[in-house]
Amino acid sequence: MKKLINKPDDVIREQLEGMQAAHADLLKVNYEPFYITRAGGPVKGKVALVSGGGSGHEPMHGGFVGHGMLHAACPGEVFTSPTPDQMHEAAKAADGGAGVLNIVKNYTGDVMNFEMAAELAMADGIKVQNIVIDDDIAVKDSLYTAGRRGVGSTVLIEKICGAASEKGYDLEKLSALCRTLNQNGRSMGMALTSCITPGNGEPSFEIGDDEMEIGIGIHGEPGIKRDKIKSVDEITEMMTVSIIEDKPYTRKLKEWDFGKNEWVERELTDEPLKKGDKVIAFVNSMGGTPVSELYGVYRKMAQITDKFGLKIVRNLIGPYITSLEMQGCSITLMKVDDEMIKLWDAPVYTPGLKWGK
Amino acid sequence: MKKLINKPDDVIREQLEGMQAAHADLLKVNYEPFYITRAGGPVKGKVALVSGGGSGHEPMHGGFVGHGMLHAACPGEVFTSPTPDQMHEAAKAADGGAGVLNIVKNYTGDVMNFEMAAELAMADGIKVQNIVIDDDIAVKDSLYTAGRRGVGSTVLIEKICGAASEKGYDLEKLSALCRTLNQNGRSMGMALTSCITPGNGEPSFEIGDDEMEIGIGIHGEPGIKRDKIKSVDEITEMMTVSIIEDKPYTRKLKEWDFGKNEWVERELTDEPLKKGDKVIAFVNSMGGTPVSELYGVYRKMAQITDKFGLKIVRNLIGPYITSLEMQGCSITLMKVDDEMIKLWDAPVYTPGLKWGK
Amino acid sequence: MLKKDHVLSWINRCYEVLEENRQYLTKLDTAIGDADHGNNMHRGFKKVHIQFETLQDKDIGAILKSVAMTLISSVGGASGPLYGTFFLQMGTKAGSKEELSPKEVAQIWRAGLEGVKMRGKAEPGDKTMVDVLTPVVESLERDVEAGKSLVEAIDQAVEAAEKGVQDTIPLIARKGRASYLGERSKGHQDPGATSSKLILQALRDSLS
Amino acid sequence: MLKKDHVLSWINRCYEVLEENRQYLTKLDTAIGDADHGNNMHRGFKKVHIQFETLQDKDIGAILKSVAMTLISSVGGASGPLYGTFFLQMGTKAGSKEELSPKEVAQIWRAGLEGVKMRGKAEPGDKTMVDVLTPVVESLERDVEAGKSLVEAIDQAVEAAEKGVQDTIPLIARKGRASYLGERSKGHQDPGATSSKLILQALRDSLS
Ligand SMILES: Nc1ncnc2c1ncn2[C@@H]1O[C@H](COP(=O)(O)OP(=O)(O)O)[C@@H](O)[C@H]1O
Ligand SMILES: Nc1ncnc2c1ncn2[C@@H]1O[C@H](COP(=O)(O)OP(=O)(O)O)[C@@H](O)[C@H]1O
Ligand SMILES: [Mg+2]
Ligand SMILES: [Mg+2]
Ligand SMILES: [Mg+2]
Ligand SMILES: [Mg+2]
Repeated sequence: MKKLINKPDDVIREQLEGMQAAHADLLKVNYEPFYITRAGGPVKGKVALVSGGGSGHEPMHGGFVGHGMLHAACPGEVFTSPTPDQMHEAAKAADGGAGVLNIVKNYTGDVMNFEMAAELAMADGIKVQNIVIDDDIAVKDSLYTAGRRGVGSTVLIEKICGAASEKGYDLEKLSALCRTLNQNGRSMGMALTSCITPGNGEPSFEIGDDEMEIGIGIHGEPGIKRDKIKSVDEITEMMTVSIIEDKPYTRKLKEWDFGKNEWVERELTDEPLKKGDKVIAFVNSMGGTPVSELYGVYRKMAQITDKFGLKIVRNLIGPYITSLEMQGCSITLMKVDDEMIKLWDAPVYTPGLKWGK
Repeated sequence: MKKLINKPDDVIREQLEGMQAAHADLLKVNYEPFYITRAGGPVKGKVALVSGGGSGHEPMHGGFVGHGMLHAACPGEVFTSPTPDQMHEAAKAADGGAGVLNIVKNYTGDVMNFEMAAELAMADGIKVQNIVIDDDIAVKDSLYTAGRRGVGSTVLIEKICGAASEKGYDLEKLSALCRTLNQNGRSMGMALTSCITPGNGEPSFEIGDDEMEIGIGIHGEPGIKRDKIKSVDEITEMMTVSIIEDKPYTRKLKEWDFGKNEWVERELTDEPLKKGDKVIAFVNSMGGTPVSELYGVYRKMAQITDKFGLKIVRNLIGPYITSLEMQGCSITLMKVDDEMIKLWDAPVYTPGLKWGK
Repeated sequence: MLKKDHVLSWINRCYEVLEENRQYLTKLDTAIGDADHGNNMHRGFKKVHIQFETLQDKDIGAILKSVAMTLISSVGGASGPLYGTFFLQMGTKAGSKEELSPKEVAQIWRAGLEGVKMRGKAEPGDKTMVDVLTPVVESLERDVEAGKSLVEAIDQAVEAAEKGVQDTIPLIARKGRASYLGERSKGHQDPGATSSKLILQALRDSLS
Repeated sequence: MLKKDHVLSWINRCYEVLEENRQYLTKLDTAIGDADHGNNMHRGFKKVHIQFETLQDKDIGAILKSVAMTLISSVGGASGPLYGTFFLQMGTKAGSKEELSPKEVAQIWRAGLEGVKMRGKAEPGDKTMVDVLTPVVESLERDVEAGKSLVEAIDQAVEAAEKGVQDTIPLIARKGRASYLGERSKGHQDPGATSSKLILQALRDSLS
């Protein structure tokens, strides 16, 4: 296992200590249990945006805590959902009186743990909503699976909703924005190599020297199919066209109903991208792929979106939602309107994403 | 070879096309010969900051073209210095009438090519200075070697000098700042894996599963010694202490003498860091190491600089000067004064580095 | 009768068994999941083990609820809330008893199973722990109804669990991470089903 | 006499030889450099090859200078300016001749060598191309002085080049990238010395 670490059991804590040492101006790490909040304490009167998930996807989520993005993040063990008590403590620490929006990636563990956490926080009188992100089109149906995974869209959503919170959106409006953005975003990923979790020390899947894995998530889990490595043009075309031609996707997602005071399932249908849509294009490295190769992906992707009549209005290129040191990439296309673009352009000041002031 | 590329011969051009497509608002790519300038054309009355070097180190240098940093960059073939004609054209395109400062990393090829380029530009009546960056303490002497390599300091220097150019420093003052920053910076790198250049398709060096290479540069060349992989604490301690305890380093570097109108060798001595010094700490990924592990490095590094009485006033953590997909990291410590800190904090708006506005 | 001491030694045995099988479970999760199930379960029961002293003075219900809370706050992933709910419902059903009749043992397992199904929405055949817990509970209920001793009933249930584990192999996963693999999940044994079997075996061990 | 046509076929032969030895040179550069020397030289002479037509009407000096400019603007790295300067100085020394006497051939090689040394500041023993070019020039000078024919003199020089290449193996590099390796550069053959030998061999080939 080739990693810059000490003992595998200490990895999370020590890396958090490093973050704390490096970014004391931006964030504050709590160690028992693990969560990260903004350095300045809760932001009065603004909805607190909280996210979390397994570690190993850095900079997501901890690196997105700061002005214009998250108010708190809960890191779990590597590739393992954090626990309700972390999320509950984080919600309490981040709540500025206007409630908490949990951004939850759609994995069985994350969804269940965040539900329990929301219940605990609501028992404390904090207003909480959970919005589940499920944008990975590699997962085809939701009837015979746990549903589409939450991947690349999460980063874009955390940025845009973060700006909306700064702008004063209330919990309901922010939840609606978050839900719409999730419905507007579609992603697909692939890997050239497997990653190795510190706990196991061995590749999460075996893969030949001339093979790639298509439709992977972000947890070192095998994808939906194995193939011979192709050229970046072929790979990018396959992914981009899959995203663009993805059919309407219908599934049920749980949200809290503040009227009925219980979890309800909302049936939602994501409509495909269509000619003339404005999109944010996000080309992401799985961690081990250098940015130079991402530009190779971007080049082909832009040619294809062009051909389909999509208009890329903004982009993000780099390692933002990773799988440890895995080589590979993902593409996310998210339809946006003018308000969303304005929110995207708004200042953000976090360890992982910075612009404006 | 596991890479997201098409034909190896087309890699540079295609990745530049990708950059152009992604960042048309920030930069303009010229293809015959290859160079990158700011989208807005030359900046009138400001010294043009130009750099360049082999490709494979992205985002450096092309990703650092933009407001507050470089005015132009010349990408060579992978790990191969660009040619004088590229640099000459880039200087002509970037010159805003106040002259050109070439930031040259100390490699035999880069130095010779940039010298020839400066001569060509001067023949056109453009005022040009070359400042050579040599901060890699893994190279011990300059008498029996080509001298210390230019590595991590380059990134920090491009940022700080970029801000100084915006602020209106003239060529002489900017050259002096650049020279001082180079003398103030020290770096060291290590690798866990070798990278593979697209042209060769095979690892640049063989390395065992339990081995690491210490004192590597950024070109997939072997380092100064091979060792068993150690813990991140041990590796970081070794690198940080080496940097801090590095002895005064004396060597001659060529600069243009505008009085004598010829190249002269300046003997320069870099003084070691000392207690109380303010430093910018830069923990860099060689490309394949995820940011999470860099935080593990940062943690230990900060403990050690603390013990030595150095004060880290700013930091940079991430993949900024890379060796394709190599796993490994480097540490740079650069002594700075208040003016330099102000320049560091000044707005920068490039594909690879962004803050302020 | 299942005495409080049995419950305590069961919990302790769970820790031992999950420590022994940490790598085995993780390996199963590598094939069709994200390679952490053994680590997750081990982390949780190690925490339980460390706090073991604090369980001594509690009644059976409180012991099980306390185990549940520890699992919930330390396991994470899917198995954390699921096993957390499992022990929570068991504890709630057990109440402040100091010993349980065979019938009550069957009842608390039923409560645990229903909790898991409520939380995770999995049905038998989805290739999850429910594929072990369901035949186990049915076997227990059948045997205590038929008047068998607790040990006999649990021996039978262990056999049902073993069969349940084997039966997950040909299934296509429809819940949890393995479901992403679709057809490719066939031919692999479910890690959570396997840990459920181990937890039952630990109960059996605590009785001899 | 070295006729203009010989020079043209030399340049063409350089391209062929460097194409054949591309991987070999890169492999040598992998051991003690950055694994690009073969690719660099090949890229440069391929460009020369593509523009070959444009050389036809030129005199020897202009041909060599034109090759120099192409190498400078396409090779990059250390070898680009070095071989660029080498051919530039050769061309300057040759002037607008249509053929060169053996003595003049030795003179242009001397001019090329001095250009390389001026540009790169390497001395014999530093483990660079200078370790081949120096004995080659000395051998040429000795033999043409002694009145040997051009072919005889170059045959001798090829032997000196081969020896020069071998002699780089035990050296510790003190210039260029290999110098970073210090002691570890021992035992490896210098890539640039090897390409210098190939360029001389190409000249020999063009005469037969
Ligand atoms: N919805 C569900 N209902 C019941 N059991 C489930 C469900 N989803 C997953 N599981 C069980 O959880 C196990 C995986 O647990 P674990 O690996 O610890 O969590 P994660 O999948 O979050 O990594 C699976 O093998 C399966 O038995
Ligand atoms: N200062 C120098 N003087 C003469 N030859 C040199 C010098 N530095 C390097 N060389 C030659 O250049 C060769 C390497 O060329 P190449 O690999 O193309 O360039 P780079 O080292 O920039 O990658 C070395 O093998 C050596 O023979
Ligand atoms: Mg998991
Ligand atoms: Mg090179
Ligand atoms: Mg798992
Ligand atoms: Mg080389």
